[in-house]
Formats: sequence, C-alpha cells, structure tokens
Amino acid sequence: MRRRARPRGDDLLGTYVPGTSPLHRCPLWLKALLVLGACLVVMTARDWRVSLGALALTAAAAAACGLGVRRWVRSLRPLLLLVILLTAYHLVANGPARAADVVLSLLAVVTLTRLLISTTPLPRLIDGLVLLCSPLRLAGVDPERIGLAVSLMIRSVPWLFGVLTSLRDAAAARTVRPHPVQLVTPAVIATVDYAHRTGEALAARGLE
Amino acid sequence: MEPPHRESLYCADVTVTVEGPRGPVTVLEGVDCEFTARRTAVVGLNGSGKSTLLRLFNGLVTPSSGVVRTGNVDPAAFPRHARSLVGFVFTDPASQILMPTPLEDIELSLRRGVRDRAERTEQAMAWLRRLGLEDRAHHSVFDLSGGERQLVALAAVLAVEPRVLVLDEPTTLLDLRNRLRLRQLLDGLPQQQLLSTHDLDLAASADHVAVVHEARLIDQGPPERMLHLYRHWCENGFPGETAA
Amino acid sequence: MEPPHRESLYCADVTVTVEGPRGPVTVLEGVDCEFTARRTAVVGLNGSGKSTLLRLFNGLVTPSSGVVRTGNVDPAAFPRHARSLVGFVFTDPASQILMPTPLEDIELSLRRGVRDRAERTEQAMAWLRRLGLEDRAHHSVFDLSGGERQLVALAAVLAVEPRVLVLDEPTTLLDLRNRLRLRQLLDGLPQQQLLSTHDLDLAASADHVAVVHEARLIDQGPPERMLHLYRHWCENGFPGETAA
Amino acid sequence: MTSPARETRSLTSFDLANIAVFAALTCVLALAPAIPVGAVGVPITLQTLAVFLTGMILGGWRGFLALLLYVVVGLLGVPVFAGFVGGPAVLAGPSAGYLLSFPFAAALVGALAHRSVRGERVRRRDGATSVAPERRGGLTVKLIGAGLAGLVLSHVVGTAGLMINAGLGLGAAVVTDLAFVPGDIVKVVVAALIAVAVHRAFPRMAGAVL
Ligand SMILES: Nc1ncnc2c1ncn2[C@@H]1O[C@H](COP(=O)(O)OP(=O)(O)OP(=O)(O)O)[C@@H](O)[C@H]1O
Ligand SMILES: Nc1ncnc2c1ncn2[C@@H]1O[C@H](COP(=O)(O)OP(=O)(O)OP(=O)(O)O)[C@@H](O)[C@H]1O
Ligand SMILES: O=C(O)CCCC[C@@H]1SC[C@@H]2NC(=O)N[C@@H]21
Ligand SMILES: [Mg+2]
Ligand SMILES: [Mg+2]
Repeated sequence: MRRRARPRGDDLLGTYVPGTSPLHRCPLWLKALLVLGACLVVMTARDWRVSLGALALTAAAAAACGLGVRRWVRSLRPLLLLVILLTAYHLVANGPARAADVVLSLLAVVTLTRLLISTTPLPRLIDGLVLLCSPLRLAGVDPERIGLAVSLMIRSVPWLFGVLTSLRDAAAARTVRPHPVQLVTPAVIATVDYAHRTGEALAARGLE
Repeated sequence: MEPPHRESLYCADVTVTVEGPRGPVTVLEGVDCEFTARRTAVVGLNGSGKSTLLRLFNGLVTPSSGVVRTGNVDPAAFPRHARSLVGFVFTDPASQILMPTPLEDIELSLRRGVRDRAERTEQAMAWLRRLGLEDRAHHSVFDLSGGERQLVALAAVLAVEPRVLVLDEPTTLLDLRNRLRLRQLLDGLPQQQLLSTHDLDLAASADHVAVVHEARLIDQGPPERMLHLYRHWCENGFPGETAA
Repeated sequence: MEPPHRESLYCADVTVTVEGPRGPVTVLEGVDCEFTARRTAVVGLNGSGKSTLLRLFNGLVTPSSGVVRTGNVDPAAFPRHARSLVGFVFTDPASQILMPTPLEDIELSLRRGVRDRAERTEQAMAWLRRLGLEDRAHHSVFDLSGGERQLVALAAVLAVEPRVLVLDEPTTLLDLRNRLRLRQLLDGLPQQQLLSTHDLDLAASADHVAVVHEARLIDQGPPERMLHLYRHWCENGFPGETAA
Repeated sequence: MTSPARETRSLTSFDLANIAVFAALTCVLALAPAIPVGAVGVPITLQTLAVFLTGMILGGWRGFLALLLYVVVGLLGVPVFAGFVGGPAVLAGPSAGYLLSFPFAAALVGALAHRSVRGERVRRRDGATSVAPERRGGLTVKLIGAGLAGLVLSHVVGTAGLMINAGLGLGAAVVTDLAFVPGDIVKVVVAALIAVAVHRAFPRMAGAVL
C-alpha cells in the first residue's frame, strides 16, 4: 500500500533492463556459471589486482550491454558508508593492499551479481532456481513454492527499505515527532501487515 | 462470444464471528442469498460487512455457521477449488501486484497453466495489450499511476481466466476517466461479476443490488429501487434507527 | 467562534523533478498559486500531480526549483515549523496510523498537548465518539474496515488542532453517510482546508477549485465553472489532447 | 483479516508470505551498515535482531524456514550477507558458523516464544485474543528468555565456525565471540519489546486461541 514510498533501496539488488545484447541472449546456466566462477575467483584470490581486473571487466560488459553505467554507479551509493568504514578499518589494521583488495572485491562481487540480475528477467531467474531445486521434489517439497518464496522476498526488499521513510512522513504529517526509535515498532507492525496483505493476495490469486 | 456461464454464489444462514479485544464480534449475521445475476453490486455503510461477504466466496473468510457455496464448491473446505473459480480484485491494487513489473506479475498468474516460457511471456503481453498497457510492461509498478495499477491487478486476475470476478471497491482510487474506462472494460468481459462499492454510479450499472447493514443483508432487488432506498436510508436513518 | 485565521499557501514557478529508473521525471512544472480560500479543492486525473502539490506545503516534497510558502514559512528550509502549522491526512490510512489500536493512535497525537494520561484518554475517546468510532477504540487497527481506518487517521490529525488542514482524497474509502458526515465535520471546523479529491460533490463544496493536469496547474477559479470544465475535459479530452 | 491459524506443518499462502517478507527483513537489516570488529573480520550486524524478531513473531517452524530461505538465497550468490557479500565462498569464511546457525536459532526462539504467547492467553480464559495490557510485562520477560536461548545457540555454533574456518584456538574464538554478546543482548531485549506490540496488533499470529 505505502506506494508513495519511493524506496532508496529499490535498485539495490538490480532490476531487469530489457535489451538484446549477447549477455541478454546468453543461456542462464552459462551466465550463472560465469558469474559464480568469477565471484569465487575474486573472493578466494586475496589480491587487489584480480579484483580490479574483474571490476573493470564487469563495467566493460555492462557498458557493452547498454546498461547505463552511470545508473549503476548511482545505485551503488548506499554502499558508500560501508566502503568508507571498510577502507578505514583495513588501512589501519592491515595496510593499503588488503584494504584495496577488500573494497575492490566487494564492489566486483556486487557488480557481477547485478550484471546477472540486470540482463535476466526475474521470471527466468526463478525458472532457473526452480529447475535447480527440482530434485527436492523427492523430499516432498514443491520447487515452484521455493521459486515463489524467493521472488516474493526480492519484491519485499525495496518496500522494506522505504517503510521507515514513509512512517517518518506519516508522523511528520500529523505534526507529531516521535524519536526514530519509537518508529521501529510501527515499522515492524507495518511489515507484518504487508506480509498479511501479500498472503491474502496470494490466496486470492490461487497461488498456493 | 461464448455463452456466458453463471455460477451461483450462495449463502444460507451465514454468520461470521471473530474474536475482538472484548470478546466475540459478529461481522455477518444470518445472511441468506443466491447471486446469479451477471453483475451484482453490494452496497452498505463502512464496516457493515461488505468485504467480509465478498471474501466468503473464495474462502478468505470462513463462516462460523451456515453454508456457503461458490458454484457447487464449499470454499471453506476446498479453498483452492473455490479460488480457481473466483478471481478476487482488491481495492488497493498495490497490495495485489506481487512482482516488480506488470509483465512479470501477469506471468506469475500464468505459471501454473502455461509451462512454456516463451509462450507465457507471449500470453502475458497479449493480456497487457488487451488492457492497453503494453508500453508499461517493463516499468516498475511503483511508477505506474493509480489507474494503471488497478488495470494491471485486474489483468493479473483475468489471466487465470476465472469463471467469476469478485471486486472489492474497484473504482475507489480511480479518477473519473479511469472509472469510466474500468466500467467499459468490465462491461466487455464475459465473466459474472460480484462487486462491493460506494460508487453508486457503478452500483447502478449492476443487474442486482444487495444492501448490507450492520452485519445483515437487509434487502436486495433491482438497482433502481435498492439504490433509491439506500440513499434514503443514508440520509434519514436505516430501518430501526432514528434519523442520523 | 474564533475569527478564522487564514494562512497563504503560496507557490511561485514551482517545479518538482524526481529520479525515476529511466531518468528524471517531472512531477510538477511551473506551478503558480496562492490558496487563501477557506476551502480549496484540487482535482485532476490519476498521476497528474495532486498529491505532490499538497505535499509541498508541509515539506514532505521539496521543490527542485521555485518558491513555496506555508504562511510565511519555507517548508523546505523549516519543515518542522511548516508541519506544526499544517496537519496532513493521507489517502491511504494504513500508512498514517502508527499505533496498534485507534485509541492509542489518537493518544499519540495528544501526547504533546495533554500531559495528564487520564485526561488524554478522555479526549481521545471524545474524538472517536465524534466520528462514531467509540466501539472500535480497542480493536486492532488491522481489523478495522477501510472506511473505519480512514476516519481514525482523520481523527488523529484533527486531534493536534493544526492551523491548516491538508487532506489528500479524504472521502475515497467512505460510504455515502460518512461522506456527508465528514463534509459536515469539515464545515464545522474553524481551520482553513486544502484538499485533493476525485469526489466531485466534495469538490463542489469548496470555495476555490484548481485543476492539475500532467504536472501543470492548468486552471483555477470558482467551483461551478471549474468542475464543469473538468467533467468536460474528462469526457472529451483535455486541452491539447484528442478525444479520449 | 481472518488469517487462518495454523497448527499443522503444511504451509498456507499466509505462511509463505510471512516467510518471504521476514527473509527480506533479514536482508535489509544485514545490509544496514555493518561495523567490522576484531581481527578476523566478523562484523557487528543487525542480522541477529532479525533472527530474534522472526522467531518471536513467526514461531519456530516458519521462523526456521524464513532464515533458511535467507541463507540459501545468499549462498546462491545474491549479495544479502553482511557487507553485500553472497555466494558459496562465505562457507569458507569466518562467519560461516553464525550464518548456518541462524535458521536453528530462529526455530528455537520461535518455539519457545509462541508457547509463551499462547500460554499467556490460556491464562486469561476469557476468550479474547489480544495480550492483556496488564500482562505485557510478563510476556516480555518470557520472550527475552526465548531470545537468550537463541543467542546462546548461535554463539556456540558461531564460535565453532571461528575455530574451524579462522583457525582460532578455543580461547581466542571465545574472546572474539564475547565481543558480540553485549550487543546481541540488547537486540534480544529490543526484539522482545517489538514482538509484544506485534502480537497485540495481530492477535492471531501465534495461532488459535484456546
Ligand atoms: N478479524 C476481525 N476482527 C475484528 N473485527 C473485524 C475483523 N474483521 C472485520 N471486523 C469488523 O467487521 C466489520 C465489517 O468489516 P468489513 O471490512 O467487512 O466492512 P466493509 O463493509 O467492507 O466496510 P468498508 O466499506 O469500510 O470497506 C468492521 O466493523 C470491522 O471492524
Ligand atoms: N518519488 C517519485 N518517484 C517517481 N515517480 C513519482 C514520485 N512521486 C510521484 N511520482 C509520479 O508522479 C506522478 C504524480 O504523482 P501524484 O501522486 O502527485 O499524483 P496524483 O495526482 O495524486 O494521483 P492520484 O489521483 O492517483 O492520487 C505520478 O505519475 C507518480 O507516479
Ligand atoms: O557474514 C555474515 O553475513 C554473517 C555475520 C555474522 C555476524 C555475527 S551474528 C552473531 C554476532 N553478533 C553480531 O552482531 N555479529 C556476529
Ligand atoms: Mg470493505
Ligand atoms: Mg494522489
């Protein structure tokens, strides 16, 4: 309901950008393997040059796919504070090489996953996940339900990022000024209400 | 056009009681009805029980006593079956749209029925085209206007091709122009429709009108007479009340 | 009755641009206005910019360029000050109610003004009684019907007794009787009122009407003329459009 | 509205929605800036607040599934762990123990918490669903107890993870872990206070009334 909430975290995990680039057309399993492999390399190789290389490659690929690099950079803004904290901490504790490695590999992993998410429509990702989970059928679990749960979860993240802001607006609108801490409980209550409405919508659409 | 198929939406002596903070609250009491008209409108004051009545038919609310039938199905016992017959549209479309973009949302509805992925996308686009929304297919639902969102919610429900449409105040958030557009769209649909509304123009377009008051279905009949009575009661007090 | 005090709600060449996923979106453009009437109504299609215009006056939205004044206060620079003048009622009551029960929610509004706890409860109950909700005081707000919730949200704002009331579609979820009752209530309030609405009867009760279309304030004036024009535009296309 | 109360293990759409939303809540709290402490690089995060809240609100079974969903999605590569990390590589990292403990901690907290909520209602015997205002204090204390049980569980497993993955000795691992305890105790208390309010607003959350 809180639709006015234009959530800052809206684009944090990335959303699909329609296109026809090679990456858009590449089969999901291949893309996923490439991205996952690259992430593993970046995270296990404790070398900032590897991370920098991966980051540069990802940026180049994003540009080649017409994803608008500027929008990407903007969407990484919520990471800024974290990057500063991490840099400061590792500079002092472990020296510049380690600091560069930590920060660059963080950015590389985030952008790599965003590359996958931006070039694959969410339903395709879910299809892939459902396929991956299909052995679970043997254990009596319906993989379609897992897919549904994951897509609902991804849909809920931006809403949750907006909820505190919209509650602050709500309080401001009636000229009361609760302490931010006082808004935490209403925020969780609103979250449960949101979950209820989602549940009703699921039931009403026969998606059980 | 295919011959319109009608289901009977039937209640016999239905009472719904819920736990309130100071003991039980009766939300519906002794409701008897059988809605078979092509379009039935339910009108009544705030909190009279309209939404609760509508929710009975797809098992979102279960009766404390009495019998409910959607077609031949008991929705309390077989909610899935009832929900496959009945598509439910909420007042607030934002809480009904489950996916980030309209296309994905309609594909979600089609998942069960259409296994092939390309085919699914094709059909979802066809639904969006039918409602004039194809150029919004990949927009974030946050960026749609209220009217567009209501249409997407409706498309997602229509995509599962239910026999009956139940709509809870479908026009309240809409402007005059979108209200007219939605009316036209509903007029063109083959499905039987049951709706609750405070929009008396929309209610007047129904074939049958039921009035709910203080948890009871107090009267039903042809729209002209019922809406006249309802207006009169709103202004001069309902039966058994002194004037407001 | 005290002499009604009027604030000027003033905009000069106001433009509001927000970041959409596909680049910047202009939500309001070159708006000039000065609302000083006792009741001003803003009408327009879904997504035309009504809510955004209303939100300017308590600093919930800040202009990208241009000047906004609430009384003499710049709400972008002094949002607290502006908000102590203006009470704002949202369309969607669920996003305005902060406490689990109606009584607690209204008590929250009274916190600052009324120190004594018993006295606060007393006054909160009085507000609920005024809106006919005393028997819902202890219910969970999530169990209330849509209309009941809208009335609670309104009561919570009235309880702080602001100088100016800004109401974003205050009657959308209300039944005919509550709509009439709300009108009476608003008529009886000393406050200056600015409201947006799709309910043209409510708009007709205003002293001044402004029409917003595609981010621009395209016309304003006395209600009869404006509403006639607006209806005409809804049916036959707005200026510069071909017929819908 | 009348969300069907559940006692069985079959998941309704309400359960599914709650699980998904609380998994998302965990993501959001994990992505709130994490404060790195200590040499091994396990940060102070709000994830444990999410674990306690999820358990206290959803109960054991749904709480378990919510956190399981969160962990699995993260392991699959979506960057939802502290510091925007994702992928199976975290299983080799120092915080693996904590992450793997989350679903079980939520299950433990949830099972204990929902027992208390239901017990609180049976005691009143007047059939009303909401937690009586005069008994709120008692319930808060019980929920804090449930939360502390989950805290112990996750810290024990977390410490084991530190020993295995970061190569710390028992003593060093315990010292590292102890740095998180004061913060986590505060989170338990906060979660309990919030959960009591939630159970008042949603009286049917903890299942049928007896
Ligand atoms: N679970 C519940 N617990 C307590 N009260 C409830 C519950 N569900 C509904 N009610 C009450 O039952 C009454 C009927 O609610 P319902 O939503 O059906 O009304 P409505 O006719 O749709 O009203 P509106 O026009 O405002 O939407 C309301 O007074 C509401 O407060
Ligand atoms: N923060 C935002 N980000 C992106 N788009 C926005 C934002 N705020 C408003 N908009 C868009 O601006 C337009 C105007 O919005 P607004 O809410 O003011 O319309 P409205 O006239 O109140 O419509 P309604 O009658 O449906 O309430 C809409 O198309 C909306 O999607
Ligand atoms: O990498 C992750 O996402 C997991 C981080 C785990 C942090 C643990 S959880 C228990 C303890 N309390 C904290 O605040 N941080 C640690
Ligand atoms: Mg209703
Ligand atoms: Mg609006």
